[in-house]
Amino acid sequence: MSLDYTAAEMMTVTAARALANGTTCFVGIGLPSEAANLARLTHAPEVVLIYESGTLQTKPNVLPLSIGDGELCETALTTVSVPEMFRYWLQGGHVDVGFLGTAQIDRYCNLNTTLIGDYREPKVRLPGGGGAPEIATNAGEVFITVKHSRRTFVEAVDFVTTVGFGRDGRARDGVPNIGRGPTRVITDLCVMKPDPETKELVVVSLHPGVTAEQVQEATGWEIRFAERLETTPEPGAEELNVLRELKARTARHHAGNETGAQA
Amino acid sequence: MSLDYTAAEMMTVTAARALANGTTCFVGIGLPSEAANLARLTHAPEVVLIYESGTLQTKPNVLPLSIGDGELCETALTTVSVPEMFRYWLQGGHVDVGFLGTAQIDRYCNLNTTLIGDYREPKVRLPGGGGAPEIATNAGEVFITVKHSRRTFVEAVDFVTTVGFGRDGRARDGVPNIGRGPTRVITDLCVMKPDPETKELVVVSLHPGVTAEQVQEATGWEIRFAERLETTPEPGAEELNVLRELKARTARHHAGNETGAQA
Amino acid sequence: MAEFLSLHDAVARYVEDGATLAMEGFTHLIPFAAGHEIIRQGRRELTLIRMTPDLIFDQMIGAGCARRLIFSWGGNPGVGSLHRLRDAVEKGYPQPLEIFEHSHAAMACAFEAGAAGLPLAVLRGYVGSDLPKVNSQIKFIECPFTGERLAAVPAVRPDVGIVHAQKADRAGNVLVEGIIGVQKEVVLAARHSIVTVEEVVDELQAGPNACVIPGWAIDAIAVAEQGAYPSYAHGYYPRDNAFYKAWDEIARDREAFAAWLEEHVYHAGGAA
Amino acid sequence: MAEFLSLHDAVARYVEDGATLAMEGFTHLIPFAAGHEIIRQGRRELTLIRMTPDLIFDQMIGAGCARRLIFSWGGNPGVGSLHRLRDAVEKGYPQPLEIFEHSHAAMACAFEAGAAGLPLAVLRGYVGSDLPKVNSQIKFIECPFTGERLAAVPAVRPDVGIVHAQKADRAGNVLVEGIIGVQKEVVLAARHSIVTVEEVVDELQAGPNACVIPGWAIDAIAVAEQGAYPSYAHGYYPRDNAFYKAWDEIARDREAFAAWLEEHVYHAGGAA
Repeated sequence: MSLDYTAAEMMTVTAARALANGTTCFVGIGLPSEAANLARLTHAPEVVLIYESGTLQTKPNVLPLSIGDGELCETALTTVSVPEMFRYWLQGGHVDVGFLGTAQIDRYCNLNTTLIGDYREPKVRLPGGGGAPEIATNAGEVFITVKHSRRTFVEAVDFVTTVGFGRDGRARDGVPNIGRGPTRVITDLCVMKPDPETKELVVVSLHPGVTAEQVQEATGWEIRFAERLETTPEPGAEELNVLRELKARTARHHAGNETGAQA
Repeated sequence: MSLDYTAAEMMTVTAARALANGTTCFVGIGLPSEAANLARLTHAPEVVLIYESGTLQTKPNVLPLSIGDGELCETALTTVSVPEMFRYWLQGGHVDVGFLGTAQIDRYCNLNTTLIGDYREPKVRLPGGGGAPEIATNAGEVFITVKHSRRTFVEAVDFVTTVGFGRDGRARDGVPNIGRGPTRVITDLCVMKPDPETKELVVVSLHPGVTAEQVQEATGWEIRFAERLETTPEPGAEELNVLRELKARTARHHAGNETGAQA
Repeated sequence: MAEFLSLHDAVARYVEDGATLAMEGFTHLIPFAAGHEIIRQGRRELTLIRMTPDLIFDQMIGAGCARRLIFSWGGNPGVGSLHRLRDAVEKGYPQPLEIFEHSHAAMACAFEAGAAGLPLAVLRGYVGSDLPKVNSQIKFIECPFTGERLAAVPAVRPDVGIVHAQKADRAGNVLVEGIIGVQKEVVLAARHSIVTVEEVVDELQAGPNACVIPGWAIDAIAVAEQGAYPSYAHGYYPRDNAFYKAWDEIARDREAFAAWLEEHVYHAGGAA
Repeated sequence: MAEFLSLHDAVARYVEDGATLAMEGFTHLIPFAAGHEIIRQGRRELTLIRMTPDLIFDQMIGAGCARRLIFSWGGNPGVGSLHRLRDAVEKGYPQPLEIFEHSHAAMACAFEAGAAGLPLAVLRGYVGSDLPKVNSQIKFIECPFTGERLAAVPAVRPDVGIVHAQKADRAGNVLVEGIIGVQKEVVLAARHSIVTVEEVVDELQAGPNACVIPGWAIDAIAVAEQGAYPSYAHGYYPRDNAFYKAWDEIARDREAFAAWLEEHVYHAGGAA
């Protein structure tokens, strides 16, 4: 008997399941943070979460609103400076998985979080790279989680903020001392993995009830599907409970200090 | 009426007096450490002492035997890592004076603490550079204190571990972002300063009772004397008291933990 | 040697029109009080440097203080865009803003190199990214030992560095605790530094390896209670997340922003 | 993930003949117990790396473990020479020792760069020094922004890194406190790391920014009480200065050294 869950919950649970217990994960804010903490609170109690604010092995009780929330420091094993975080922990090779979101992604997993339009005359200016450009190359591998839409999954990103495999899929070839790059993309519709040879994204698993047509409809290029297309396993009851409690706790917490008086 | 003091005490007191109150001083072990702490305990209570072990603004009650004695950390404002010490504090430009000893010194204040003889076939192997090569170039200026003898004051150092002004006195010319280099050398016989033009060491002050002949006798090259040769002021009673108490305290302390049983 | 000054006097003495100014605090301990004081004193043509511009630079840019921005992530964390920043970049309002855009790793390394007195930082960075195409400050060097191609960026060595911290002792030594970001680096890399603190205490009560910045490495210390509000100060007060959310509405509209600035900055005297 | 092993097993598993081995502790927390265990296990042809070789490397060199030494200050602090080191360099006894000699600044930067995963460290160093003439590892690069000539040295990235620390918790997280030297850097720069600790505790009770090395960045933890003796452990025991002085006599004579080694290392079982 199937449980009741939303597409967003399906995405988060699937993304969480991708993180194996014991993995060291450099966590991006938003969807990745939600998934990584769900993993920690369910099947992966020993997952090590690192945020770019310098908080090592943090166990937030509520989801942080920003990358540097007090909760992250208070529940961390220790907190180091930001240069140390990027130099020793990320570039030093101690991160297994970088977990990222994005605003745009193309078939070679290149990510754009910089802008829509032209750099000097942007239509929309986005926040920029932050930690992502080096997370993507210095972590052992990269998971990406993002909602599936034509606005996000585009034929060509307007700007390569963060490399996947480059415009031609070959950007990592022969570059020494970098990670494997993106190994899976988890959306609210499906799971994709890069083709081992061409590095082009291939849909390997459709979420229950989702059709290939829906995925193609939400993707800005002619997307490939694996020959043996699987159905993503559904969320379990405990996963959904833990996720919903986490989100409720988070909402209460962030509402709790909404004094806002001084504004 | 003259006080009773030794030549070693004269040297230490004179070296101590060179350190102005409020100066930030990167301290070498041995004679420099003795002088710097005497300064702190007499005319320069606000002198900031830094040791290469990472101890910032330390106020040891007894003289350390090594550069990393526990006493240095326990009395420090804070203790940083050794890379931070050399990168942020020394190379970052926060040190006014580097205070060094040496095994050999030549007329251009080049220092040798590496070896006597040839590098590949040494007659005597000395400890090596330690912090000195970069203290000498990254501190605002350098004071040197060492006992005067022909063995130490040599025509040509066997090895330039630490640059003064180079073999020709011109090594600092045109080199950007480095300090002024040695500005005074204090021995048990006299005080020397580099000639502002040629950078050759010139005796500017003889300690009471010392003759120019004695200095020349203890120097391995024909040393220059200033036209207006001064007599170094004698130690004061308080300086001698503080120095002797410091040394007695130090001797008691280091004897105190001479258990040695496990050896 | 740190001098205790009022925030007004510290800013007046060290922050000049046209200065290069780094104001740090990684989400935590953002020096808002100092930013507001700079707005009140009407500083212009500043080159602003911050990894995450955050509301503080949105406000300063909106108020017309800035000509140039060096940054690595320009959003309102957890909320969305920085509308005053976008308005300046996209529409040139209230004046055009030239941007030099980096990744966090590169900027963190640039601060580290600045503190270390070096002219450049070297990192394994920007592989495959378009950022080097649009930021002339990003170059590449070859390792003389391995031949590896590595990124190089200029060290950050600002005219003035401003950070906020929890407390100073009476000698001007400062303790920063919690998320320490690049606070120490900014103070050490800057030609002149101002540290605002929540309070001055007799004893810092810091552990042996705590992040303590000695007073002799700081130019001015100014007490600014709640000086990081609406960001937070570990051990003192939490982040006002509601204000961060409310900011979206305020900053989206030029007039709403102007009204906010009038009421909460220009007419707020020396308070945050 | 840190595994708790006996010191014997940790050394047996990770330290192989011919390995590159960094053993750090800047005067403080020198991993003597581990050094003695390596001597007992008869390791040979090691490349030893330490800023200050100190007695620990004097002993290991004298015992014939080493073929190469990378260092920056090779004396007995406050006492004089390291006679076993000198005997190896000057007379080739018990076997020739190749040396790569640096300054402290360069080695500290090389450890930092190793921890940072870089192939090289860049510093403003070796200006006017003869060291670059005798150490082929020292090169110079030109800053692409300023044209300044800066020194470059290869990062230290040893096969094995060994340090001693005060305590570990049961998950293998380690607290280092006091003079922290390059302890964290060695652990992070090494392919495999061994940390010996005075004790294992339930709670590290560390401050928010203390020097804590997470267990997942360490390979093996071995309890070695008094494991830094005759150096010291802040909060546990002081340095045995008398032993450092007595060492001069012992190490000066090959036979006295051999007798000492026999009694205090070979016949000392697993004890320090």
